[in-house]
Amino acid sequence: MSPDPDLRRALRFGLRPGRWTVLAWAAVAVVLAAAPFLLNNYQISTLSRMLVFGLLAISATLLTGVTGLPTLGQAAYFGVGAYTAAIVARDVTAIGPVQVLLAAVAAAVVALFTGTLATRARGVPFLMITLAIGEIAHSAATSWSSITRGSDGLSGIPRVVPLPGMSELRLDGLVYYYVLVMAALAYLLVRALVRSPYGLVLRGVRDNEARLRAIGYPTGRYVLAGFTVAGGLAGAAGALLVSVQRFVSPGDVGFSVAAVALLAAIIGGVGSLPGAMAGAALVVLVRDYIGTDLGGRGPLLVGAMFVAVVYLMPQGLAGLGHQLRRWFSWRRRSTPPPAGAPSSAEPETTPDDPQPSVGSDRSAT
Amino acid sequence: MDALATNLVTVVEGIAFGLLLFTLAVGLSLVFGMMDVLNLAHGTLYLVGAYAAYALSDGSWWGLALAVVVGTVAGAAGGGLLAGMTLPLSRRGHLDQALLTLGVAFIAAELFFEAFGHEVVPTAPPEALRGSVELFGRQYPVYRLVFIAVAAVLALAVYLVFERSTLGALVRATVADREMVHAMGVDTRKVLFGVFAVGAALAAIGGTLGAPLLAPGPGIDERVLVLSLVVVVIGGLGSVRGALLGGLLIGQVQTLGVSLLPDLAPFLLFGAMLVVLAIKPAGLVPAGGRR
Amino acid sequence: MTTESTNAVALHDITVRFGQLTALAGVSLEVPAGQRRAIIGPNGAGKSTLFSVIAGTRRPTGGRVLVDGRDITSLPVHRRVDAGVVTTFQHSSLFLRETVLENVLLAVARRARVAHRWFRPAGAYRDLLDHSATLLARVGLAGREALLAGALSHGERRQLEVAVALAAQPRVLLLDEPAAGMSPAETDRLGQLIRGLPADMTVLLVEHDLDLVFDLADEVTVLHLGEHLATAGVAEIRADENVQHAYLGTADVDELFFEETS
Amino acid sequence: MQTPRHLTRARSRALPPLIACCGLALTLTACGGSSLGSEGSSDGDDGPVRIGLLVPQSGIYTSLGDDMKNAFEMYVDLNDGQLGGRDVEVILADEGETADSGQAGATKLIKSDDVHAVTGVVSSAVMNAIKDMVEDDGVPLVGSNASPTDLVDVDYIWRTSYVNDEPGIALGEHVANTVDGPVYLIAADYQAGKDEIEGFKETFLPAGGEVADEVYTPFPATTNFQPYLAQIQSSDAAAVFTFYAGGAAVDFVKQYDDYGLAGNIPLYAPGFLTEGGVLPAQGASAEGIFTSMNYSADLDTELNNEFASEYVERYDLEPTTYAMASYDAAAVLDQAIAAVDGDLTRDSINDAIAGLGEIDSPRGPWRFNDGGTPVQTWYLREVADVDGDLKNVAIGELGELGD
Repeated sequence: MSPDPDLRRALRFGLRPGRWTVLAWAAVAVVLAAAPFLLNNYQISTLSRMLVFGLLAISATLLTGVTGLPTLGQAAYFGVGAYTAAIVARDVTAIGPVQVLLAAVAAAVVALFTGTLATRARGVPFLMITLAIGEIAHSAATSWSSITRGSDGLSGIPRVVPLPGMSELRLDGLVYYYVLVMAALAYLLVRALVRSPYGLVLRGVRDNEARLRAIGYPTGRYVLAGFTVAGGLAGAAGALLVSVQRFVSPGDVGFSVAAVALLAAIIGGVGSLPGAMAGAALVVLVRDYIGTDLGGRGPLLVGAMFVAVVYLMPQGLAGLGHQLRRWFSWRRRSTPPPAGAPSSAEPETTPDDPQPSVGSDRSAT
Repeated sequence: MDALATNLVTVVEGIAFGLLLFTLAVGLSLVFGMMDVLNLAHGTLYLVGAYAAYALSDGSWWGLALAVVVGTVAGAAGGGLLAGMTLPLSRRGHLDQALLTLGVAFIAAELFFEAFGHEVVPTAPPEALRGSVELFGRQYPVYRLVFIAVAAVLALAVYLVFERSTLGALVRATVADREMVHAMGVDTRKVLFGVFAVGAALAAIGGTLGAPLLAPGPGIDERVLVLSLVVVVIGGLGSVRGALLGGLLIGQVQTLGVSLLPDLAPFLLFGAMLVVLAIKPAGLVPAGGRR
Repeated sequence: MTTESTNAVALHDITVRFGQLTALAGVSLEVPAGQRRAIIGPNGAGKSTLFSVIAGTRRPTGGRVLVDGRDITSLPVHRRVDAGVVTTFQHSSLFLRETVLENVLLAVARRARVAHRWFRPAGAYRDLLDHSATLLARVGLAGREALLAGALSHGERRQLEVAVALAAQPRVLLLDEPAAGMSPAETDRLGQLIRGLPADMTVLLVEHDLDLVFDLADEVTVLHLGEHLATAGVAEIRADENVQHAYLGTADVDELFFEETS
Repeated sequence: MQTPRHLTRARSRALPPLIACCGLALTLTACGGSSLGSEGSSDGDDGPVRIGLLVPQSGIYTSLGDDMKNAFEMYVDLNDGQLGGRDVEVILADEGETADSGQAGATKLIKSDDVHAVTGVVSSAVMNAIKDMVEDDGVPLVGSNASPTDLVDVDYIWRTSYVNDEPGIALGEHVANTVDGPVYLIAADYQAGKDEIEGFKETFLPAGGEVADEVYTPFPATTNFQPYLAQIQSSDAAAVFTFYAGGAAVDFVKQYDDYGLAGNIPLYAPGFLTEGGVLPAQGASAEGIFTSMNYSADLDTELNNEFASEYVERYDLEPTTYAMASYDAAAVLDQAIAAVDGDLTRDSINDAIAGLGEIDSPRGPWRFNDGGTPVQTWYLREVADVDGDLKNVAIGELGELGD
């Protein structure tokens, strides 16, 4: 019984992307590349902001979706990254990638320290510890005015220089390209991580940490490493925010940013990277782009969007495909399957995992 | 002696604030501990009670009584509505519940500010309870003393109902193992709706009585939610005694702690929570539960 | 008597108390390397508790646990796996949202020291995939690699449990009621599998299916009310008065053991 | 072999990127203009002059935003829809509560709506967030409230309100002369609070004043001031100087009365403590509080009586310093646009503003100093009961500041 010739089919993310997926991503690439030629300065800076918050949502997804640890603290590392990048930009160098690197390292170090406490807990205590880390970071950003210039924020940040020797980017379209390249790079790194053996271990933590320990894994260390990587990613997103808006204030470290990151991950479909990017784009579009024109109705619209997504898209944006396909297949068969027909043995597990619940996971047994 | 008197008054203030936190948090703790529903619209329920107080209590006793009744009924109705909305999500974990309830909180907050304006509104206590009285050589508002008494009675009542009565036993059993209670022929859905409504009504009463302490306005629903979550997690999920202990502890941290360590003030609330969670991740008085 | 070092597993005076309830009262046990030892006893005898003490999921109130002469009483679960002690779970505990192949691959990757690799895709490790597939074939799950573990039937989940445990390359394998809920055909296959395990692997088996026990075990240990009642070969245990008394109380002994084995 | 379950999902996992890209494609088709071209240019067209009004319409500063919106629109309305003889299109954007929302609104006004000038801005954090963009794009910004002390040497930013530390500076000397004994300083722990306290000390200490203690309370977390008030009582303070606004101001003033400090320890503060909507919420507790402000609704000048009565008639509210400053911003734009001869561009408007002399205003005459902030008279006010209603009553002048 020689094993099946190509076992990669038996891996969740093993397969080469199919024809459809390649086509879809090519289309996205074309649209994103053409955007600056078609959008005015305001829209293109909103698009850049979407990419920044998309990256932050991916850092939240890495913890919430992949490792099964919902977090409300990514804004803290986002803020550490943003302030680091701002200070580096003002006093050290205007070269973007250096800022992003230093910001990611600083955020990762902070994540490592705070993670040692946070990753000892799971479920609600973990969520609350990350909330506490976020709020303490917010208070620190407000009161250490010698470093962060307090509640009025840090301004006077020079324009970003993409590579040594190049001139600073004056046009919003060019800043957008810089952010697009950096975001794409980070996205591919995370995508590789999710597909790697390490990604499989993180998914093992989400599914059944006890069993993972019982086959020899020191799960604490793997979770802490994941927490640190997610922190570094959020820090990198913070550096890109500084390149886009050339300003950072304690508001960028607050609870509202942490909530946006977590909610974008949920709207996108927990655990799905493209979903997180799409979710962040949707939240930024509604909050910043549409909200500003509604004369104060912004939060009302955002609230309505949340309620709509929960009921209409149970598996989020990522699950939309699965839902539509099932809806089409049901209609094509016109008559519903005869009552007696054995429904497939498999229980209805969604393509991108039922939600990890913050408390104990009762769905396993 | 002088410094001692000051601190004593601050301790009394801590008790008043602690009891207010208890009435807010106990509802969230029971709903979360029992129904396993993460209700981020809990702060909005406080606004229901507080705005009822603002709209109806015109300084007379009747005004206050009316406000309490309307606040309670509106709160219970709000709780029932939230229970109904979150029921279809019970299979889908906390994240979807958080997304839904936060959406409801955003919508409700905007409707309130549309109706009552974005200003902080004056919520004066009834005429008879205004003014201050001598306490440890300091002036202390009469209303807060009355609030301590009323809130203490409320806390006792909630404690007796949930920890000592048969109804309480049924509720605590549902917290421990909903399937088993269901198997014993109890319609747990009614129990869950009941607890959600009672929890919400408690938060609304907290709003009506606590409005002079924590006036309703923009941003207050988020503050109440965060404070309630801190108290619930410190006290222990799904336990009434935990909510009481957690509330009183945080009440002191936010008053005595702040007056003794003023420059650490911004970090005290969450610092205290981190310390407790580091020592006892399940909270001070963890309910049995299947956690 | 076998000297200390050749014993795969040695328990010295193991006591476990839950408040007033004493689950294990001073149990001592020695299992030589490579032996197939079954542990039987009526419900509540402390079998599962004994397993959890060896596996490390429960810390004993008193006494010591030695594997290959080394004291592992205070070692955490994952360090015991490095020492070769691997357990399966009574209620199957798997990674339900990953595929069957990935369930095994997780254990294989840990042994192959590649679990921390974060850049190359899991699919690139062809040898590990093949090894996992081979293990699955041995437990009878050939062809089910791509299914989500959550989609398996109860019996198939028990088979996957064993496969995952074997993937961790144990030297001491603890099987906690592996045949529970299996069909007769699956139980037979399990028997063949256990029989086919390498000679140097020590196997501890908790099982209520006495046919399987007596068929496989070199020696049988009987626990009763938390005490070590007896350890002997299959024949002596079947004839032992105390064992029958423990299982049946004072009832007639005949119908317990003498039904015809077809 | 059973078809593997997750294979069928490969196709459906393709859909989220597809959805994202058709969404983007849709937004692209809906608009033109390139972000790679030259900076936005609003030169030379002779259509209506577009003014961007960036004021909060959601969040904790909404009531200030409403005051500023009302007063600006009132001025334009009284000028039958014109500024400087040209038709006006006022484009509103929600500043919101955070630097993010403020920057998003400003970016939309400047880069998408291509406005000639911007006015409004309540929060200092938003002012800091947008100042680089305003200066680089060269858009005249006539700010009518936010005014951080470190906003200096800017060419396109003007403020018709004040500088954040001026209310404190105005009170320093007066308090030193009238209070014999140490003064307790307490303020909200954010930049504006620090600015006010530093400003107050700048004139209070040289005049011989003595500070009992200086304490900052966490913002916005503090709603319970009892611990701080207890510290004040146990100190030997003869008076208190404080800075709070909005909800915190209501809590502080009410608790100052509840815990028995009102009436025993006189309270001095920048006018924001009792300005506008917070006063009714504070009720009787606010009586007797002394505040410094560049305006008071009851100033007895011909221009103010006209302005105040018109404002009360339209909006049934007393005009506040926020409304007055926004009304003056409209006046500045009115005079500047009238002074422009030839093409109406961002730069020509900005130069005209620089050239303005004295501007008559409900607060009395004032002019811009070379830092772009007003040189104006400051008034001492006291909260008093004026036939049943509590009002900030002007009881004296605190001299001229800003020169």
